[in-house]
Amino acid sequence: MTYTYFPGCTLRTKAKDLDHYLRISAEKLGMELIEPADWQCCGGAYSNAKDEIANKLSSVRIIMDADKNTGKVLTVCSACHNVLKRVNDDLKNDENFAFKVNNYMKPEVPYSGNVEVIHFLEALRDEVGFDKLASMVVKPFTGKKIAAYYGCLLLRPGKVMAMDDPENPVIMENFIKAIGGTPVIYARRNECCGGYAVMEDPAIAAKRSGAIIENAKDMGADLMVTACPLCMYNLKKTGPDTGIYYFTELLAEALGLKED
Amino acid sequence: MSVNNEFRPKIVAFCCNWCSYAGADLAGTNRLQYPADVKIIRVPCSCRVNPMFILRAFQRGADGVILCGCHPGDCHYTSGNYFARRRMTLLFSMLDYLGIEKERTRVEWVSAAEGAKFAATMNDFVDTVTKLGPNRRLEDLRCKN
Amino acid sequence: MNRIGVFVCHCGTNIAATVDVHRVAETLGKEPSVVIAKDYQYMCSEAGQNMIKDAIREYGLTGLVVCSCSPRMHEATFRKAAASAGLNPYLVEIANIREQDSWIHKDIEEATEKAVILGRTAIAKVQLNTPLTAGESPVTKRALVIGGGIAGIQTALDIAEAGFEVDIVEKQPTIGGKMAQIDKTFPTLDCAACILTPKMVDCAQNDKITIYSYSEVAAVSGFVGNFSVKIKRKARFVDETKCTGCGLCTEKCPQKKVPNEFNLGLDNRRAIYIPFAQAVPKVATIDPDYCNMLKNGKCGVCAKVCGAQAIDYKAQDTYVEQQYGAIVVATGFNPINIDAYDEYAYSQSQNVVTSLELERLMNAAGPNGGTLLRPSDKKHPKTIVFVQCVGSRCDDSRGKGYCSKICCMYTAKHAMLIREKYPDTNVYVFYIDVRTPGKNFDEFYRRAVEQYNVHYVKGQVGKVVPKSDGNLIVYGSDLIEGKRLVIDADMVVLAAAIEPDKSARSIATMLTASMDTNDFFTEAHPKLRPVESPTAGIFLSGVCQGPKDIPETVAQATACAGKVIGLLVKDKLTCNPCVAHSDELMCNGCSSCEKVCPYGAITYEEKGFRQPDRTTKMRRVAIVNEAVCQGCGACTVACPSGAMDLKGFANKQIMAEVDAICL
Amino acid sequence: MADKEQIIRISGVNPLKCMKCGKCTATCPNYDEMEYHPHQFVYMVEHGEIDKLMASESVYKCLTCFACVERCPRGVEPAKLIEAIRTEAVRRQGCNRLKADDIPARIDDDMPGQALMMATRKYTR
Repeated sequence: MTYTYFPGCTLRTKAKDLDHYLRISAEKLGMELIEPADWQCCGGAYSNAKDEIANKLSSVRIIMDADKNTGKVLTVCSACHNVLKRVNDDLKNDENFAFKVNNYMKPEVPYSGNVEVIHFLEALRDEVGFDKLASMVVKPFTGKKIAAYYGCLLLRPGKVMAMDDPENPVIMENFIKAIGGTPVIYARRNECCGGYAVMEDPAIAAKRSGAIIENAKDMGADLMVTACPLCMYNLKKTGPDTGIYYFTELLAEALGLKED
Repeated sequence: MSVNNEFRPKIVAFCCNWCSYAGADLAGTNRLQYPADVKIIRVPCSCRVNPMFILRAFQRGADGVILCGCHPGDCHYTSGNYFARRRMTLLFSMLDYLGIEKERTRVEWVSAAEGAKFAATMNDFVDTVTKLGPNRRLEDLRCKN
Repeated sequence: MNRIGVFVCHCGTNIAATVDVHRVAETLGKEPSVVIAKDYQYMCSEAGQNMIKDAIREYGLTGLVVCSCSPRMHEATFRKAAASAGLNPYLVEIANIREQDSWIHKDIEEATEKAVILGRTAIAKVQLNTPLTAGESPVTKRALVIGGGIAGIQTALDIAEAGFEVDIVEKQPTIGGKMAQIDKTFPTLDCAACILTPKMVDCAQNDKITIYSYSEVAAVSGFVGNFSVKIKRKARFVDETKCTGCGLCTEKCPQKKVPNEFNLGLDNRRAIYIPFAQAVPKVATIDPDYCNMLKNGKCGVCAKVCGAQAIDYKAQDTYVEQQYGAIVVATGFNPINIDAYDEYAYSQSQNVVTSLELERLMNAAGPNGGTLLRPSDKKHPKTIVFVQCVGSRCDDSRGKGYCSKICCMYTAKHAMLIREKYPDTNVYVFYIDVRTPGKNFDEFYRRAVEQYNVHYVKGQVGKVVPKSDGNLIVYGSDLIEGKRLVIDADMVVLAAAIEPDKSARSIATMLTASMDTNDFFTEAHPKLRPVESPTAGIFLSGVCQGPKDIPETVAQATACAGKVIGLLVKDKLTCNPCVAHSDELMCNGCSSCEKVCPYGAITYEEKGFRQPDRTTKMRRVAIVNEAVCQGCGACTVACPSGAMDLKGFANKQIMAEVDAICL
Repeated sequence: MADKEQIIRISGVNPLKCMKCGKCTATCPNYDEMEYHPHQFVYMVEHGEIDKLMASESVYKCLTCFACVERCPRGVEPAKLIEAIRTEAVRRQGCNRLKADDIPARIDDDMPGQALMMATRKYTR
């Protein structure tokens, strides 16, 4: 299992934990991560406007680079994953976009359309397998009620992201089961935390995140896990003592890799 | 005949009576347009279409031939469309060998309820054949009095 | 020498608006062998037909071409007209210049040119037509009804009433279908069981009707008038002839944790069970997935308590073969699986239920004995939100593109019944449109609003958030007020779309009956032949053809029975004369044709042929059984010697059509 | 004058597909912050009232969380329409919603760079 690992900018700065615990867990699980030497930002947000080509080019570059080696881009940040997966989908299915991009980038070999953008959770599910993961757990979260927070970027648009059922996802819940915890199902797990609107008005993020935390706690959650640095920021800012972790941190802890 | 030199292809469409011909009728009932270049020959089943008919069409100057039948598993005669599919696979590979572009022949499954699909298929096929230009490879002038 | 008559129909303006019909008639009139060419406003009218008949007599026509609508519409009409004027009906060809010309083109020049070519093609073909005579085949005077819901029951009763034998095949242990699960019916609010169960009993008692319950159709062969059907009778492990339906076994069975499908899993039944009190046949069935005796040989309680000694743990599936003249499809519907619509939290909360589940919750024979209690904590709900169109009218991969038709009315019924019984309950109905066409339907809906004060809100619910106390926060648009409502509800009821039963697809394949993209059976004509499949001898009853409510279903079921009776009263059916025929002089007996024939219509015979030297040589040649051949033409292409040909669609005829098109 | 066709073209959304059920608005997490709600965006674009929408604060309140896109029974995709209007507004006004000078006041030590990056994409040229 070899992947081109794309950590993304935030994982180098504010979300070092998300990255660090992923790397040590991946090694333990037998996943080989190749980090391209000179990767650039994915672009941050996918532009929905059909006439926006330029700001998708950095993602195109990452995908085309992966095309030359492993053919599999591994991501973990929800935002990077969303952008890369959707740009990859455009390259495969939007003829007009692909044509313009090829014209501009002039790659030596045209994009094969074979690159897969894979989220670390998907790799855990499909390549490692939750059963195998469970068998490797040394410090299970037995008795812990853990609420998975998906947010919006991982699941939507469902047809493109295709990670799981966008309204009734199970991938994080199955991950929680694999590390010995008890998943808590709550309705707002796939609602937005407020996202980038925190720059527009912090009150928006506080309200959105507050409703999510309240819902998770009401349904009995002890802990919450997320895959997204921005969700983490908004949730933590709103409910500092909620117990919110990156899922990779719990993974590393369950595997006995977390230094105390 | 119109005098402009824009190429309009001659397309022969064989349609089975139960599904595709009814689908074509439905396209009509719903007023879904497709080019007048398509002329339909009604046959009881797609398996009635002898590869000879298709060769004859090309010999006579057709630019494209399409065969439409019921969806696999839905044939009115249980298995006719499977025979048709197998026969056409052989014929088309032979035509390909002879240098007749693969795009000039096609097999499509269109049910009686798929008027929209019928029209879309015909539009696409005519478009494809028009782009290829006239077919002269098999045309036999002796056939033309 | 051919003498062809050409008649071009205007079809009012349907054809004439886009096709220059005079020019078509004039041009085709100049074709060699055409002796008369005319156009007329409505060829199918009596005057139009008379024009054809007169021409046949006057000009001694040898062939007739009508340029008009699709042959699927009026070929029979013109053939009949020709026959009445003394011309063999199979010397008539139709050029389809309406559905396949005037209706799909706008340019008059192009459409006219195409009409001429289509006319020419028909002329080319008709010159090679030969007079054909249709044979006859006998009719088995027995009908099969697939599905024992209200549609199947009504059709069977009506056919039996006319004196014909009818068999009902029902895959469940009892007949009754969805109607048996419903509490009250709209718009009269009479009890569903009270009007359905007498009909179920009538079926059981009618000596013309045989019920094969817990059975499935396994294979179908043959054709109209002569179907042969294999019915699989699933092992019930209870001898139907011995079981008295006392129900003792169903009380003593120790396996109590089996989800009760009749109550949609809202409560449990035993491993041996009778679905409901009025089941027909009222006999027990053992569920092999749960029975300990069948699974590991450890139990046997039911056999011990059965006074009638009806239990047979060693029972096997059995098969029955039966002949039928007609087959009725009445396979019905199911609500769709709404797991994909989890923004409504159906999978997250027991208090979010489907409308069919609500029927059971409100039914006196249901899990709560008719008291409406919410499933999570058995409390009386005080606020109930109904959500319409869950999966109906959806242009996405989750739902169905069509309107399920019955939801508006049953939701009004539910809302009304709840307000009637529990006046302290707040009831909201979120609707996109309220659709109530039907006798006394809109009046019924207005009563729900005006008399029962049900809150109808124009808008849709977007999200349901369950709370730990079992309550539900419902977010819904109120488009009239222009705001969003946030309702703290005790229960949410989802009007799930309905879809054809899953078994319908395989049944359609067995019957070679066509279906639409939603798996509803296609009717022979959407307006004029609504209860027949395009496949002769197959008839449609109930929701298998499209969503409908009970009164419509019963009306269609009876109409369907009428069509079946019309077929069964005939002693002989006219066969399709367009069948295969082998030229024995060219046939070399290679068996290629026999191998592709789906009907086994081809046999071989050793036949003597006179040789030039006046000796007789014996040779094996193919013989087509014309009563069995359905005229698909598979054999004609398989034949390497060109001996096999199809009457009415002969090689030469089709070649002539190809030539005419490519000219 | 804002052009309806332009909005339809860059969003790829066909407002005529809307059957006016209001589900987008019902499911919008940021309903309370908006003057015009998702279904109104669709309806007003259909009727060419683009200028009103462009001038409204609502275009900056949409979280682009795609709840409305995912749940719309007719596949209308209101969020794409809103983004097209916002993009057009930002492009036209020649001004950025998010001014460089304002940024320092809005960020703190914990805020991930991603927030700034996304906001820049959504709010500026």
